[in-house]
Amino acid sequence: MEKLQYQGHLHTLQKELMGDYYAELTASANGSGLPAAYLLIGGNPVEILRAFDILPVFPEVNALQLAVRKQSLPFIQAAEFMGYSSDNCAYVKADIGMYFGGRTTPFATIPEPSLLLCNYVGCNVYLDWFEHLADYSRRPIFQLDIPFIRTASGKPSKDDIAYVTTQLHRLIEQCEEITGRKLDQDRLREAVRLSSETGALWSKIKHLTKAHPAPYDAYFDSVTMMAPLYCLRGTQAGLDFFETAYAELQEKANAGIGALSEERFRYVIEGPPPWPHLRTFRDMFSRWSAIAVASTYSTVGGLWEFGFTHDPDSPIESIARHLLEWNLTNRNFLQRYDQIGRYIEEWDAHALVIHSVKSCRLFSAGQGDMREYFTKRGIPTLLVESDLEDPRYFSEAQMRNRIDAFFESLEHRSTQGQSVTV
Amino acid sequence: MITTTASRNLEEVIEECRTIFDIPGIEPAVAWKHAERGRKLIGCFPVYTPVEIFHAAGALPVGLAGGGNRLEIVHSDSRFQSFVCSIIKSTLEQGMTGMLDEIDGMVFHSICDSARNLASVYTRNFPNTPVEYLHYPQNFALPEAAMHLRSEYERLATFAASITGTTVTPGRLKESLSLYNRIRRLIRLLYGLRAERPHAIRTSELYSLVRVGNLTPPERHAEILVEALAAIERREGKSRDRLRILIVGSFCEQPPIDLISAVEDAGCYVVDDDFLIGRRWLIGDVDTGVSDPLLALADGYRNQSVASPVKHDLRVSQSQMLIDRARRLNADAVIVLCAKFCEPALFAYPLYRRALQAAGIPNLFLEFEEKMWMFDRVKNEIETFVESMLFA
Amino acid sequence: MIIAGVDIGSRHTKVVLVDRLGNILAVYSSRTRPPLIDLVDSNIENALKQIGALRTDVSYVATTGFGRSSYPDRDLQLTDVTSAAFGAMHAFPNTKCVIDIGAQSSRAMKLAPDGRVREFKSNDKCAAGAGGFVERAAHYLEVPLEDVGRLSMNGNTPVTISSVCAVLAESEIINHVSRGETAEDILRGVHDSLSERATLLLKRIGIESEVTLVGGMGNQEGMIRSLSDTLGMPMNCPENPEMINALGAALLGIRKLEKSAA
Amino acid sequence: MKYAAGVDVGSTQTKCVLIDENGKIVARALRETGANITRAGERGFEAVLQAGNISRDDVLCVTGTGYGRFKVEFGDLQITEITCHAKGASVLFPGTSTVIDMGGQDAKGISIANGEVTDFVMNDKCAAGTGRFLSTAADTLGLRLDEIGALSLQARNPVRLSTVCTVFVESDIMSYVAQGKQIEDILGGIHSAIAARTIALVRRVGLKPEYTFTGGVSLNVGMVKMLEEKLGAKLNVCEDSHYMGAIGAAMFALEHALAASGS
Ligand SMILES: Nc1ncnc2c1ncn2[C@@H]1O[C@H](COP(=O)(O)OP(=O)(O)O)[C@@H](O)[C@H]1O
Ligand SMILES: Nc1ncnc2c1ncn2[C@@H]1O[C@H](COP(=O)(O)OP(=O)(O)O)[C@@H](O)[C@H]1O
Ligand code: SF4
Ligand code: SF4
Ligand code: SF4
Repeated sequence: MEKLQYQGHLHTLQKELMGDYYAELTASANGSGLPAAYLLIGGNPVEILRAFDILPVFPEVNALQLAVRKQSLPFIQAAEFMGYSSDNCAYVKADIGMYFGGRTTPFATIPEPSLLLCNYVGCNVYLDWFEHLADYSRRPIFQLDIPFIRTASGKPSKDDIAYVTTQLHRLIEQCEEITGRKLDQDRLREAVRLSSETGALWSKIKHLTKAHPAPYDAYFDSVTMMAPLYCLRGTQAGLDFFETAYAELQEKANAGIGALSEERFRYVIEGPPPWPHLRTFRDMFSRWSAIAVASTYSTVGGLWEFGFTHDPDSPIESIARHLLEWNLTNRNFLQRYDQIGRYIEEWDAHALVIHSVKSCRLFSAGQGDMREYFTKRGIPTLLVESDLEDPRYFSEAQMRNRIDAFFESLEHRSTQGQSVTV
Repeated sequence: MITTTASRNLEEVIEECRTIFDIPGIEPAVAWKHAERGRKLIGCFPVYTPVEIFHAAGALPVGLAGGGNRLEIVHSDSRFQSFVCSIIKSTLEQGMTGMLDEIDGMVFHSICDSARNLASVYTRNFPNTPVEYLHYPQNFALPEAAMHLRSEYERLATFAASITGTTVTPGRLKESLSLYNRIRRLIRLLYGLRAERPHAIRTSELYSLVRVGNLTPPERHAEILVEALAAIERREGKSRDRLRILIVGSFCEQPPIDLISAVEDAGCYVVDDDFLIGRRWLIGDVDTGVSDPLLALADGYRNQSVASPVKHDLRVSQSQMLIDRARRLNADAVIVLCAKFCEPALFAYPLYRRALQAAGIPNLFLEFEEKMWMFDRVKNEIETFVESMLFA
Repeated sequence: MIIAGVDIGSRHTKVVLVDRLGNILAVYSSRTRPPLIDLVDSNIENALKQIGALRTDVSYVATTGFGRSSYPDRDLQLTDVTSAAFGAMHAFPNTKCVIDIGAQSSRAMKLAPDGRVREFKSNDKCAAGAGGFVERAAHYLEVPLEDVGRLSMNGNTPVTISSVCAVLAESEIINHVSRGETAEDILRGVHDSLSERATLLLKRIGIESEVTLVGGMGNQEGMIRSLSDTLGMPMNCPENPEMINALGAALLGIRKLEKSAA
Repeated sequence: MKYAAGVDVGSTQTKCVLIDENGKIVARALRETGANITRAGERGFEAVLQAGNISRDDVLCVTGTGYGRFKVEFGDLQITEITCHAKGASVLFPGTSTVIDMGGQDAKGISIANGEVTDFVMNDKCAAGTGRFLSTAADTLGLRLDEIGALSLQARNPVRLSTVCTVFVESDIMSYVAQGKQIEDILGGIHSAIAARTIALVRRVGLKPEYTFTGGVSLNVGMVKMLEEKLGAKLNVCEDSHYMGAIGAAMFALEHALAASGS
């Protein structure tokens, strides 16, 4: 049994960087910093904002920070008093509760938005969320309409790309209006270049967990790297972080050091983590010496490991492709099955764990079918339910029971000679 | 099917409608298909589908509306979790129990995350049924949005043609547009009539007249509507002093018809609603005098469609539209009747509520499920609400 | 002339007899059991017996509660929200908000000055916020229901119960017991959690002082304490709080009688 | 003679079983779990020792299972009840492919092959549609738990329930009572609703005969009948079905003890 969790230099560095980022938010809130734009993680054209020196604010990141610190509930309830349902996405409720609570959090004061950039990539809740924020804040909103991947090829159509590119140009016009400055093409190219290098490193990091043992947990440790990936993408600081992270993790991989002292089970995990109970949840796996070698959640902002890079030579079009094609949220459910299938095969995993969250129907609705699909293909699959933001939907005893039973059955199968463990 | 339209009274017309749609499956549409060789059915998931395109390709667009409260969910709740609305599960259940076997193509749209994932799950579970997924624009300010939707519609036309073998020519499409324009006009007339003289037609009756269009050819639907209008004119009844209620929120999954009746039985007149809003989605006629009817249809979506929680047109405020509607209809109160777990509807409510409170319009929030069977709790709420406005 | 208010609740069926001026003449309550018609008849009889009156002396019957429409001899039927509001207003004329916690459901309402309900909200999701939950907690802790209120008053370090579902909340209670928490602290925790839920309901419609608690849970002093703590304001609670709905029904009955006489 | 024990501390009841070296069941004991889980396991274990008239020292190994397995501090192993039910079922009914377990707070479907769990499902977080539901229903109607099953078999026009939520079923039941429905018909409806829900759940692991029904609800004849009707197949049930988790746990204890002494 093991309760250890890997705490490398990158974890400390991440805390520092995010601290700086939040200080920037507070400065902006106090009127002494950059103007802020709210935008969403899925896909996202943060590079354009960076080119204008507009500070990106991710309400999703704020909401999850509140949850990790176990401070989401009062905000969720505040939103429920306003009429939000207990069945609505709790990220939205926590954020709106926080918005009306003066935008103060233990980590930062969140600035009022100069622009609400609703990058609609698949999640319909995004639309409601930003529409509501626009209604409450009376700030300008830009609806970036990204057609969903709906063709068998999994590729956007020519019309889609043209449509999104047109909109990105309109977005640029709006940013020009807000900042009173023309777009500096070089700055945009530079931001896109930084993003492309960051993405390349992130992709390499993701491939490191193919090693036996895996040098880090592709779920619980990945989330550490995801915040800088969104909040700092397109900046030098962001790129530096990923250089450090890659060096550190690669060294571990080369030295054959695993994230756990023993690695008995390798699994792929689907679905966002239960932020309010992250530690408890992690321990439920570590005590079985089980490690996540890949996770779909870490691809909500972009799917770099399968070959995407931003292109500094055609910045707008590559941003459009990122939004349309190369992030998990704008892809259909069956593409996700393929993605998981690849992880299981190429990352050499034994099992699939689906963490189904009530808040997020984008992720969850239909995961029973996913379970069915993988079980039929002989992949042991476990489906557990809780929530990503609302602490009230986590039942520790039930969760532990299921996870224990699952690994017990994997263990038995392995002793039966059906090679399951490493 | 009865076609003697001489002078049936409204009850008889409604009776015919109810025998057509008040079933867990889609048999009447299947009967239409089998009446002639080569006929095809295209299933349309709510909320809105440009059915004209399918009609122009010679298919019968079948309006899916869930399984009602007699379909038992046995298979599909293994695919969709407990926190997903009922119509998702009942549609899949219909498929898994063979009720949709005669459907030759299915169309889903970008109304919500659950419906979007259903499109994928449906595709996987029924590999022999072609499935299309339609992206509706969300950036209405952008003129290009209509063009993009046009390209979506074109894809749909190709899809329809691949099923029926009949190409959607501009000529054929214009004919279909005229027919559906006419149906929408008739429905608007009925709605207007009810708002003016709610004692002349019960909401459950009006609902039946619209709902029957889900499973009947539009030509026949138009006849039924015409007949109903005439029958209502002949109907006697006197107006009572009752609360005038506007019901919103049930635009996709449909409440059981007995629940709709329960609202009126509690002592109200319903003067407007959102039920089956897709059949009234376009609020004006689509222009058939243009050279590009597909674009005209797409323009209709962009510039002449109802406000709805599954459409995010930032040019207008949804809550303001609601207040305007309530005022225009002289409604005493608004009931927000949402399908359980329907995220778009549930998200609309807080904004509605704020606006209604500011406007001093009493409102009641209720949830339902299509599979609901007992209404005691809901009735209790409605009765209390009515009592709260009547007892002074 | 006697007016009867009958509250056919999910757990108990209560009868209040009043005279034309609204003075309470008799009250009677018994566990709700089928068949309901016989039950209501016999409860009315039992109440009448206390004052030596006959069924024929009863000139008006107003019913409320979930079974309000199953008694055919009623003259008036009301939902329990309306009757609770009138009853509460009668007991405390400055009432602005009412919390009604019954065995299975709880409600919050905001009143207009004339006793009309302006807004109300029921616990639609879960029954963990109602009296039945307390009963089961008492059962687990092996303490009699009558003692719950007193014991909870002695709880100094209340446990937290956060589950949204009554069933899961019960497992939490079990967890607390096995951790060695005392019955006092657990019961206080239960009351706190009920109060919190009631407060959530109230907050949805907007809290205004004075607040009156009605329904059987008002018999538990710990409940009243918890509620005023969570609300941050004192609470009214009438004597025989479980009878308020029946009383409210009877009072509305009088009003109807007067209107039809006029 | 040496022995092994299984202690199944369930959410509602604690079941204990002693088996001898040959795997033969020699004693059983059942106690309400109550509030003190640690004590429940101890009490159950003492009771089963007493029932078999066996000394603690003759018990080689004890496995704790059930929700309270972590509280079986005197035990040597802790195994989830899913694994244990599967084990017990495949020992008592070797042809078992599917186990349907209905306990106090959850219902489970377990698919097994060669005595090992290949897949399992449990009802989602909510305790709707389990033994608790039946207890609540019995309580609401003022009946004893052991009478409702037989009564439900007398239903002629079973009602339809609108919910299998344990919490709200009370109001459904009371509404039917208010409508003057027969108790038998209400009970028939309740059993039918739970059976349907359970089968829908078990379907997820595949409905493969033979079925073995375990857990406390297997004592309810109405539920056995209703499940069989809806499945169109017989269920394996015996007096020990309620003890199945404890039996499986004891089997694991025995295997463990034998392996330890063998090495
Ligand atoms: N004398 C009492 N002491 C303690 N608790 C009581 C007492 N009377 C009632 N209760 C509590 O109040 C609840 C019943 O309230 P009541 O208003 O009678 O419910 P209903 O109207 O739904 O039948 C019970 O669940 C019980 O917990
Ligand atoms: N004699 C009986 N007749 C019918 N049902 C019973 C009987 N005894 C127990 N039960 C049912 O069994 C359930 C307890 O089952 P059990 O498997 O012991 O659950 P757990 O392991 O969660 O405690 C009770 O909730 C009850 O519904
Ligand atoms: S529904 Fe999911 S993707 Fe959408 S905002 Fe909520 S958590 Fe994010
Ligand atoms: S009822 Fe609501 S949640 Fe369900 S499919 Fe329709 S729009 Fe989506
Ligand atoms: S979680 Fe609890 S309250 Fe909700 S449906 Fe399930 S049993 Fe009922």
